[in-house]
Amino acid sequence: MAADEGQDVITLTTDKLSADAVSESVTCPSCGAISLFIGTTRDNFEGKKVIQLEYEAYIPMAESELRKICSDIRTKWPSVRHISIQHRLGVVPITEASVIIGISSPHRNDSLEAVRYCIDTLKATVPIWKKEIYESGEPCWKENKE
Amino acid sequence: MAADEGQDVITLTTDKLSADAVSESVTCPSCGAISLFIGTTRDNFEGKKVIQLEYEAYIPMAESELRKICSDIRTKWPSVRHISIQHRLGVVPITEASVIIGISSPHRNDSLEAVRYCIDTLKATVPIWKKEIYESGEPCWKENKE
Amino acid sequence: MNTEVSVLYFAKSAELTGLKAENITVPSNITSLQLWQDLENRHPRLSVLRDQVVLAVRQEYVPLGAQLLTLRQGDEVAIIPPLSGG
Amino acid sequence: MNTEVSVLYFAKSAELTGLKAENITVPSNITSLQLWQDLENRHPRLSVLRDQVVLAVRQEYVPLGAQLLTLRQGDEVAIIPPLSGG
Repeated sequence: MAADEGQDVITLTTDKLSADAVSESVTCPSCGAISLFIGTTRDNFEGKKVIQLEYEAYIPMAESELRKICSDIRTKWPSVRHISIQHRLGVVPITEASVIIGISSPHRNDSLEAVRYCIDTLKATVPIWKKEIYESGEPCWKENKE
Repeated sequence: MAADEGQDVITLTTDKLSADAVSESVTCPSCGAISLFIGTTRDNFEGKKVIQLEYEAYIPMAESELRKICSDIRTKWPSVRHISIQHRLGVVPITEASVIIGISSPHRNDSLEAVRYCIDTLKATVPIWKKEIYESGEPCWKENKE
Repeated sequence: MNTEVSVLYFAKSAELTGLKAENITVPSNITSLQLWQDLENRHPRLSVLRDQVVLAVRQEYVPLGAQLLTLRQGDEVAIIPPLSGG
Repeated sequence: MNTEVSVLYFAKSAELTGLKAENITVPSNITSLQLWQDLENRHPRLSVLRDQVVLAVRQEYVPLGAQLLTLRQGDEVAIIPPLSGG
């Protein structure tokens, strides 16, 4: 990879995600801004206590949709340098990150806007599903509303 | 601190900043979203190679202005849970973080908007100054434009 | 003309069918809605998803409707319940 | 009536004066612009900052102008060149 070339890093993994690792993977000497979004698993849904979450993906298509998002970001915000999108699969304990997005750019406006676009579009278009398992009651496959 | 109470963490330090530490400091079980902004030091300015940066602050007033920003955020986005703002002072090597902001909220819209407001307002109102030292030519105290 | 395709079930659809994947033989030229109806005939419990589901054919989304698919031997057809990634 | 205040210099203003801080005696009731002119008289090199600088009195920003300050013994007055934090 040429030092000047923007890099797209897409990772679907059952390992724990790290904000530092994502931040480092998008750091570059000519960039003044890194924006990160971390989606974390919540302990409740409509008053029901969530004890565990599981994520499932249609992996090759999820990777392909994530690559489309990276490509769209580079069209909309050409100054964006590096993009890293990590999504965790399998069991994710409460409060741990299910997704981390990191985007670097010379000036902050671009990475801030791009990270917002990235998480909104990921939730709308990437074939990944979350199942919540409650303390009492049936497990439930969730649905992104927005 | 009560478990349900939002926490404002404000740190001015000469130590290296960590995205993981900021992210952990704002994690909470009822929050689904953490938005982070990392300002990093750039290696060039108008073609001049920057070899070192130094930050100076009017520390008690900087802390007071940062507390005002936290208070404004809680008025504008009442669902925001925890806010952590860390700014590094003294010498900051190229590519390292000069500022990290982390904000958690139950849903992503609030923390994304609040982090944007926080960095914009920090740059406009908090008495901190950056001096760039170039490979050749006079050092220069910078000025935030926006 | 018929062709054999590989159907992948995810999330709720995998629970309803009890399957992660199966090979089925269907007409090569078929609308996405006809294909879904064929799957519902095989797995009646899928009907609860009818108003929410889309298909992915060769990893591209296709809504249920009158769009004519051209299926080739071994094509991947995925059942995509409402997304909840992120 | 005069009072002694503590003046803090930051960034460019500290370089121009060669000082981080000094105590000066000034009238208790003085406009922010008059206070700045007093500082410029003491440190003529400060004049390059005149169009960019603001003051902070007891840690609150005060633009240079006709606003009358009420200074008390030991008050902190800071010279605030253009900000560049973040």
